[in-house]
Amino acid sequence: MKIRPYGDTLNDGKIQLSFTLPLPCNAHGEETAKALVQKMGIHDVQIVHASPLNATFSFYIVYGTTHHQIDPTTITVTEIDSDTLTKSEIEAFIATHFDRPITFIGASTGTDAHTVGIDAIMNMKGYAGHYGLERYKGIQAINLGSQVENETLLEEAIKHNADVILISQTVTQKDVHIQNLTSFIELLEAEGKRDDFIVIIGGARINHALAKELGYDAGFGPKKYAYHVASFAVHLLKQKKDA
Amino acid sequence: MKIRPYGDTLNDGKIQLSFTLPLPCNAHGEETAKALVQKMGIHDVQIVHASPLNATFSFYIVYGTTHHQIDPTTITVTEIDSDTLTKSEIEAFIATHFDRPITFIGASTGTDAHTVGIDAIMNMKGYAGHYGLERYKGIQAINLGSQVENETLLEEAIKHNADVILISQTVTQKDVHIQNLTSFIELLEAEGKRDDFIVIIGGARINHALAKELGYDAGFGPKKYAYHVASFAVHLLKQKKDA
Amino acid sequence: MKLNLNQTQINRCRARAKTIADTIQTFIDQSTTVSVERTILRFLSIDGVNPLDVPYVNVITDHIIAEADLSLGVAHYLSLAIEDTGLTPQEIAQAIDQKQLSLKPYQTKTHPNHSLLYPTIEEQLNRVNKQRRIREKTLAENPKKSTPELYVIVATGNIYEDIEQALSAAHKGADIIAVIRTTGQSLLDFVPYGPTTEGFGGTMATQENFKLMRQALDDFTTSHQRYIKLVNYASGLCMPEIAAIGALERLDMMLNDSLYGIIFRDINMQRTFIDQYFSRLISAYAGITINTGEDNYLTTSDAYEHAHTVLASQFINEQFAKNALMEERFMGLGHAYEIDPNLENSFLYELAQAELSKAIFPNAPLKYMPPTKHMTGDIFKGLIQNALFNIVAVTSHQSIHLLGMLTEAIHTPFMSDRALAIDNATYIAKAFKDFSHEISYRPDGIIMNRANDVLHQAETLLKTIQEEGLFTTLEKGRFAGISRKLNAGKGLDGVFKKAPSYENPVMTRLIERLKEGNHED
Amino acid sequence: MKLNLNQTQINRCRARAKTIADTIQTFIDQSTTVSVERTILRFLSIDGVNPLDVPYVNVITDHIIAEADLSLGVAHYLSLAIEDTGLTPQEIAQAIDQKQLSLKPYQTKTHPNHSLLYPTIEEQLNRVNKQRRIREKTLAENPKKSTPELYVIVATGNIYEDIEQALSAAHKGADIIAVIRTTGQSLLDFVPYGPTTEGFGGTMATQENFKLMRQALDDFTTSHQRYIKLVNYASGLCMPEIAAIGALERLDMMLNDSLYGIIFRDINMQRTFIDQYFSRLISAYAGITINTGEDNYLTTSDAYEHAHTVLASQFINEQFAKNALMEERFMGLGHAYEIDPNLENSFLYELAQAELSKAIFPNAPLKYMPPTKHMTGDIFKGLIQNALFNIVAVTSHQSIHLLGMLTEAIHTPFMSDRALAIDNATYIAKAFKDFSHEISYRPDGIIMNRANDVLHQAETLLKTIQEEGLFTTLEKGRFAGISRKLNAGKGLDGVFKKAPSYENPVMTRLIERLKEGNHED
Ligand code: B12
Ligand code: B12
Ligand SMILES: Cc1ncc(COP(=O)(O)O)c(C=O)c1O
Ligand SMILES: Cc1ncc(COP(=O)(O)O)c(C=O)c1O
Repeated sequence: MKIRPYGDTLNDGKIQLSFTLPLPCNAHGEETAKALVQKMGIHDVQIVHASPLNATFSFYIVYGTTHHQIDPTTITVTEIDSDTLTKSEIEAFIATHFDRPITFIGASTGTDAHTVGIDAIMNMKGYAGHYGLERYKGIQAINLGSQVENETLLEEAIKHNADVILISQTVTQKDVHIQNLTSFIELLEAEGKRDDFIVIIGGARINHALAKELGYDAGFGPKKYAYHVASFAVHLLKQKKDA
Repeated sequence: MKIRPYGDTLNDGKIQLSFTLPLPCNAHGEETAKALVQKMGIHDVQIVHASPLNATFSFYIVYGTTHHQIDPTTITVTEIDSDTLTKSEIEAFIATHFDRPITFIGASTGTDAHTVGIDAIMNMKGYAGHYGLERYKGIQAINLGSQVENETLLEEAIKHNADVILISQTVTQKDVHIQNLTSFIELLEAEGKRDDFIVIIGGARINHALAKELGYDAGFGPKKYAYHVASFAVHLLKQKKDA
Repeated sequence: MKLNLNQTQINRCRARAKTIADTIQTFIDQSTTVSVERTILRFLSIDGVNPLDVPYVNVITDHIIAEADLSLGVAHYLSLAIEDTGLTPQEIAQAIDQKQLSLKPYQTKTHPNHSLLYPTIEEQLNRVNKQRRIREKTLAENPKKSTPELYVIVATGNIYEDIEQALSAAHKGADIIAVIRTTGQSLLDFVPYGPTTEGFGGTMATQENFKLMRQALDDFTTSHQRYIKLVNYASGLCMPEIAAIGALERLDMMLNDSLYGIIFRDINMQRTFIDQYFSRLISAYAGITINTGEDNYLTTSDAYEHAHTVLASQFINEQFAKNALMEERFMGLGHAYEIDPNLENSFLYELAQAELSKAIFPNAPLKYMPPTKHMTGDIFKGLIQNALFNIVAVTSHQSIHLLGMLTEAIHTPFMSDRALAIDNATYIAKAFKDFSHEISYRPDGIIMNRANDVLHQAETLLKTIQEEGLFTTLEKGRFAGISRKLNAGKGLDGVFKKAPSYENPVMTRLIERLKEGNHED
Repeated sequence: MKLNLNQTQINRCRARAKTIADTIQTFIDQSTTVSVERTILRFLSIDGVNPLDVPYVNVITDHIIAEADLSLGVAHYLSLAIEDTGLTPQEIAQAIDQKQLSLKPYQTKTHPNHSLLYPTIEEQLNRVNKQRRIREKTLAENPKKSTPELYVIVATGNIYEDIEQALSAAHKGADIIAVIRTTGQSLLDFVPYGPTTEGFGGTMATQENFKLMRQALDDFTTSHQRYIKLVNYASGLCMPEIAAIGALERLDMMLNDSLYGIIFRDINMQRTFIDQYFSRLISAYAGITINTGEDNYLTTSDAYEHAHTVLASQFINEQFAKNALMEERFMGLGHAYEIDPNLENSFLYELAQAELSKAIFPNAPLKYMPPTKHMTGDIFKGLIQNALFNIVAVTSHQSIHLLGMLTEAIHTPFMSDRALAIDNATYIAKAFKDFSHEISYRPDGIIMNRANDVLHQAETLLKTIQEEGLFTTLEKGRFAGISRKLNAGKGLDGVFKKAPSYENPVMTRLIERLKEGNHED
């Protein structure tokens, strides 16, 4: 089974694009835009709108039909495979399987000053109607806030005997988050501490596949809340304990 | 010189796309969307938004970086090469070079009921502040309206001894305009009348390149007004006369 | 009242419009058309097409025109033929098609026994009535919205794709689905048959397509407890026939406007006025909301300068509907948001116009059309134009809220275009929920003055129309600047002056039932 | 007045805010900071960096801290050293850097001759004043808009790309260009030097970058007869220094708010209050509009529940500005459109809040921030959110209209994002031009009640703050729910209690000039 994008007829391949070219806005710019889109394997290219951004830049809105098709059955997804539990199920799970509270320590690291995301996961109030970890029975949640150095985070994690480290990264420009996240894993490994913690990352542009790639246990993006994170963590902790 | 699209740094290749897939909205749908976009030669694919349209269709908004680059100097444009004159220049041109009024006959043909475009070119009032042909000294403008059969148009053109035939086509779904325009040229040729007229087409999705491809003398799209059309026509008529 | 309008002036406009419509009614009452006659045949349960795909109802009228005289009415021929042959209407049609029967001999017969026709007609009307009651019951069971009902179109050309698109729209929150017809269908002098999958810019209006879509939407209603209304287009050469099949298949709304057909489709005015009257009687009885097409004037003429033509036409359309015994709650009079966005204070003028329509027709479920003419390939700007339109729709309490598509200037809507339109309208309806109760307009301000100006201009125009007559008005091109002649245009050859003995038993029963308020089976 | 507010209550709020600010002022007057001292050195014409890229102004203060005692103030050391060595301030800085000179010996000297410093200071202040007069003259020559001024950001990280983007925005109609700083610069305790091309989410604020952008915009002004205002960010550890270089390079606006730095950047509150006072004096003198950061509270706390914290903070920021002798017309107090779009009547609440700010600070050029927190990857919805924001901006007559980007949740703006934002705002400004004069709000309606509620809550909060003191308020995390400690945070080690003999000759002259209204060269 191969599929294409859908406009109004199955597999008609219709897509919309928009972009700017460093060219004046005129017929030549439009033709260049068209040729570029054709290079992407798109035919029936319609430049439906062209407008000058200044004398040497122009913006195009384009509709076309993509040649490309894809067999969705060949696409595999790096997804978190543990079940998602509710808050009370998680609390019960902890009560059943652990004889002590689980400690989560979290921060927004590097120069990142965004705390709303990590607060959404960790603080009492939570976000969008989902309570944060602080409110979970059996969980101790320590939120170090923002702009926390990797070294400080690790020190605090050791000091508090944390089970789970949570890192939030929101600024991703020029891949500043990749650099920062990579150096935390390197730090953990250099200190021989990688196996002491479950390490989870999150943020608007983070997903599970990226987290695995960088050597983390899991990654959570938009529309993920405390219960998602806690479900994953308690399952993995139990697994570690049982192993 | 090769160029790529421009986001905020020269040749950074940034583009935006959106499309629907016939798949449920979930992580697998997103990965499939991503893989499809990668097939277009786009990397750093970010699915910034995914939403369900119903149980089996999902919509994606995507940003990415296109690999493709293009050398704009290699792009040639089929553009109308005659000078564009103003209304009074055209009137003077006609007075100088012709000893009789020029007759334009026009219609919106086939099942097409859209008249605003052809009226914009032909009627007194014109459009967007540009008078129509009817107001030009030295021009006789006959507007047959909409839903005119190709046969009728040709008959009327012969009857009125027209110099220029104007055809408007607005509905383009399933290429209905291509069929209709092709059959008018075939009709002209079958009747041996192709050289008796300058034949010009226009409409929202028409451009000069398409017109040439279909065997017309010129094509005009959005933001083209009576003076563009008349400039082209009077130049070509003079050329024909001189030849 | 929000706009400080002069109620006496409004009453004067209504009175003038009534005279205008009544004059046309006199003409209508003397005439019939092929389409009216075919509609009678449909109410006699004649269905299907012959081997050449000609509907049997056309077979009969073509036959009568060729061999006899249609001005006597099909009821004349059919009642005599039934009496004579003992065949059912459907069998008669087939026999005619196979040249086994001719109706010519009945031309000169008198005193046809119409009572032979009534049982089938009653049965068909009961079927219509049953559909009406299903609609009313389902609507009553489902919660009513306080914000405008969201109306979207589907137009793939393929009824099965249309269904897919319609269901997706319903999932996203649409309340009303209109299946656009293929381009040019309104000029066909017959109704195509069966399920269809090939259309340009729309899908054939056929009874089977109506049925398929109705079923799909009813299934949605069952699973989601939300009734989705279905719309199609009656205007055109087959106006009453399509109204009839719509009534039988429980469509909920019908685009139904002669003026649209005359002006934008070059349909002969005599033909379509006659057709419109019968079609509106049918819809009035079926409880189908009609939609009129005044909005279209502004796609051709400038919306600021010609706003009053819309209002004048609404007044006239209201009287046409009243003459067809239609209740106000079924009069979806049209208007539109079509002012050039480059005009300063465009939003204020649009708001004035929308409030004005609502104030003048408070009980009519106004049909409010989105920006179309000034939509461009700039889909981002288009989305904002639609948002402003949505604000006006909510603020002025419009009823039927046709959603604008960001790709209006490009193609008939993709599934995603429609979804974005619904998201847009839903967001605005929520954000502006109580806005209209919060604000009042400045006396003598731009909005009030504009509303009063438009009303004033409409009155002047109605006066002119009353004086010259609507036929002349149309000849002069006062609506949309397009002139149409009394004796030109498509379908004129299908108009017949009724013979003295002419009878339309369907119309008779419709009027009786409507007057008795008799909706019992 | 549109909202029926209680003027006595507003006056009470102002009085409370004044007490709050005055209490902090007492503390400020007793203290200085490294950044204040480095600013004095900049007014002594010390410029440039040493071979290790350390600015010479930092070389001097680091040296004094290490070897002597900064609480005497740099003016003490410099005047003695000039008298002693005959060197210029710049030469002194270089000599110190090369360890050829130590200021330690002057620590114990008394009676420094400050008059040696004044000529350079006067010269620098005259330069600032000249810039102010260029701005005022050019603005006077260009036509003034009646709709809000369109403010957009550029943030490529590379000053040359920034210029490209800024010029494109100016072409599309932007009135104000803000060059966002690289992430983290506000935590640097020095101002980087020279033109820069590497930044994350923004470009270094350096004097050379200011100059390059100013020149590019001035060229645009010359060719297009439209003055484009330039903005940068002073808040942070170098607040007064950046204010100073901004004044010298003719920036027109400066983000300048201690509360922002304390809450969102964890800068020590003592440090930044002291820095803020001096920086605002500079901006007040330079005629630079400051922008405050109350809008940011609503990106962290819920915008509906915490609207009053913004208003309370605006009252306080107004008094801080007054204490720095700033005219109201330069107080760009911040607020924002940040209510969850899922809330019913969100538009009404936003309109109420915006009208409230405008009513209370009628002479301040309010800085109105677009939706950010509730922007998502759905760029189409985002565009509409921005359109609603634009409607409120125009309707409530905001002054500084920060344009929202449809890609807010995705990346710092592309050139086309900004163009679409400008198109959006331009369209709305035109369509709604006179809307505000057309409508009035229902007494006791949702809008009026909301405005009064917010004012009431703000008064209660101001009362609490007055009672507990602003330091405690911040410790308790009453703004944005973020708690900061008096003796924690970045830059505390740069705070010094003034020695009894301490003098700041730049501040002295600024205050004198401001009080005399003396802006002559
Ligand atoms: C609020 C905000 C701010 C506030 C932050 C206040 C605070 N207390 O956090 C302020 C105003 C201070 C701010 C400042 C800046 N910001 Co900011 N900001 C935003 C904004 C508007 C919203 C972010 C947010 O709070 N979202 C809501 C939360 C709940 O969503 P979230 O973070 O994605 O979190 C969810 C998930 O991702 C997940 N999650 C998040 N973290 C974690 C961690 C773990 C362990 C787990 C499991 C899950 C998880 O769970 C959450 C709930 O589902 C975004 C734009 C936007 N709409 O996204 C820009 C944005 C993030 N900011 C941006 C920038 C550039 C800045 C500045 C650098 C600008 C500047 N140059 O001055 C500064 C400096 C900040 C810095 N150095 O970090 C850019 C980033 C661009 C990029 N992709 O790199 C954005 C995208 C805006 C833009 N388009 O330019 N910002
Ligand atoms: C107005 C309008 C109508 C009016 C027409 C009224 C009238 N008197 O013309 C009415 C309401 C009747 C109408 C009906 C329909 N319409 Co219509 N309509 C439009 C609309 C809103 C505007 C078109 C317009 O007038 N533009 C303004 C004029 C000035 O622009 P223009 O035509 O491009 O003309 C300029 C140039 O192209 C050029 N030009 C044009 N013609 C010529 C000719 C020559 C010789 C030259 C030199 C230049 C030239 O000069 C003009 C000035 O610059 C468009 C959507 C849109 N915003 O574009 C849909 C649209 C064109 N309609 C559409 C459709 C499908 C229909 C229907 C078929 C719908 C239906 N199924 O019922 C019907 C039937 C019409 C038919 N069979 O043709 C589709 C076409 C889709 C497609 N690409 O195939 C559109 C795009 C809407 C949509 N998204 O679905 N429509
Ligand atoms: C009243 C009315 N009828 C019919 C139509 C559609 O007609 P057609 O199928 O001829 O395009 C419209 C379209 O706008 C309309 O407004
Ligand atoms: C008042 C104020 N200052 C400064 C900034 C930016 O500071 P930074 O450069 O620390 O990101 C902001 C950003 O919103 C602000 O509102």
